[in-house]
Amino acid sequence: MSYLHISCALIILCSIAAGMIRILSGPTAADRMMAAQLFGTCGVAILLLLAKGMDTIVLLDIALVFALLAALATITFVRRAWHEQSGVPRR
Amino acid sequence: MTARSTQNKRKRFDPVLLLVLLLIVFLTGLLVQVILATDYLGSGLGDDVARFQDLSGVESPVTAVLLNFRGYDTLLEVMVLLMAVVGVWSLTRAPFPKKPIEPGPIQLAVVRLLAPLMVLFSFYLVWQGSHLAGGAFQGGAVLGGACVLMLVSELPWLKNISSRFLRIGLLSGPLVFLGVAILCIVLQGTLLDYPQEWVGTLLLLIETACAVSIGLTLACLFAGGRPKDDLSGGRKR
Amino acid sequence: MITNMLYSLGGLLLFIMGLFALIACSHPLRKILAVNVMATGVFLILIATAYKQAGAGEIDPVPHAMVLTGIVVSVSVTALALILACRVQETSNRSLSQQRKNDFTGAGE
Amino acid sequence: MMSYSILTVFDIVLISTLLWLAWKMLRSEDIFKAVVLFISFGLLMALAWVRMRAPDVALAEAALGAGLTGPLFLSALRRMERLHKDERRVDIDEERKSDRTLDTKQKEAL
Repeated sequence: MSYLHISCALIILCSIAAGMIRILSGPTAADRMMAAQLFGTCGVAILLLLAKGMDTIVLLDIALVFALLAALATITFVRRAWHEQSGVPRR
Repeated sequence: MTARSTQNKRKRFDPVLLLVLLLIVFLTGLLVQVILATDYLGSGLGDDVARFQDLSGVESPVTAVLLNFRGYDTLLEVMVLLMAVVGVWSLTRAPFPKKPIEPGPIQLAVVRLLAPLMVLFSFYLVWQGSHLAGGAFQGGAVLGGACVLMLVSELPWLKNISSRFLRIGLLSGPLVFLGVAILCIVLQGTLLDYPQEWVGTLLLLIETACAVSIGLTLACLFAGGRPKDDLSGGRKR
Repeated sequence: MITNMLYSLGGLLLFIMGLFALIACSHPLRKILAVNVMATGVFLILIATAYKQAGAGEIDPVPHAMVLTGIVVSVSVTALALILACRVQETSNRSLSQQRKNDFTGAGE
Repeated sequence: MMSYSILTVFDIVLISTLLWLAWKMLRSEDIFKAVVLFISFGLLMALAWVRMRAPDVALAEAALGAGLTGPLFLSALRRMERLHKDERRVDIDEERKSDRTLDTKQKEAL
């Protein structure tokens, strides 16, 4: 186990905890979604650091899944917000 | 919780909520006792799994448990997923907008870049399930992610695909699994007792079929209703 | 041992929170979220019973397999519940608006 | 020993963040906020599974919890909002009830 990597991961985890404030207080929905997106990026960083720190190669795959699928929620959100603005006729 | 705000609005003490709170505190105390009394030895089956690992045909213990030692469990679970799709399809029709908004160039680029990568990675995960982390469920989930990415972009060609292919894909996992199970009964006399020389290949076959069907299941659940060209009722509007 | 205890207690608190929100909140989406939180708490307890430190031996794979199937099933159940909630709202909404219309025409006559 | 203690700190921070997230998710009045919190909750759960040395479960959670449930909830939310244009995202039934009674009272007055 590597002390340095795990403490770096801990710092990024604390930054996630700080980023929660943006989700909780973000004035618009887009702010909240962007904060969640930032969490995804931080999660990738933590996983890469833990993969080095805990000597587990499999964590790299999990980081790849995070990076691939993090965009999904944002894309869904963008399509949805766009629907609201462009005034699609509602039932 | 929201209960608090409603509580403040109505009266100071809602008796029902107070009762619920009391019961929950009681339950918490009970469960803390249980947790403190646990000795953290797992299920106690870890040694057995390690002993028969060589016979299972895969190197990863979790995959061995899922597909070999507790194979009937996974077989039924794949059926449960199919039942969820049946439930959703019987409830409502998929809400396709009348005038879909064309995806912009950036979104098309994202779909073009990400969707093939996701499909590739999902099959990599299925293959990797035999020796490291991964397997049918993880691969199927990533495949489902690729399908959801295409669905949410409302690609125009997506609606013109006949739902017959979708149905075949959805059924492939359960049918292959069930077929192998019945084959095992014929060959060995017991359900899901794989013949020893074929076990690795059979597990990979089952996993691939299940991953495809799980991915399509998740996509159908996201689409939220049965497809437009219903085989039962023809095209009604 | 400390780590197992810590994560089990976290799972327990998640379960309790979800249970209380399930009872106390009325919005269907929030109820579905609460059920998800409850399920996650149970999974956390299950995995925490099997955890061993690095170097302390092999981890029991049976709870892992159970939780894996549990996660997939809970996602599909969530999707089904969401569609059900949508349908409920659609039908109740329609009946409500019809009722309103009837009320209105009745009052007009 | 040093890395063991830092791992314990990591555990404590992770669990307390998880519990805080769950608490805020279940008591926030804005349902959209709750959904976004749920997405990040799934993400942190994946980290917890990694910490519990369960990479299989972490993979499944990363794909399903952090990746797919979010879009599921968001599309369901949109579908429900399309029906309820005016009662957008507010999770207070009291207000709805009072609105409805007010509406019917107004119509009766008409």
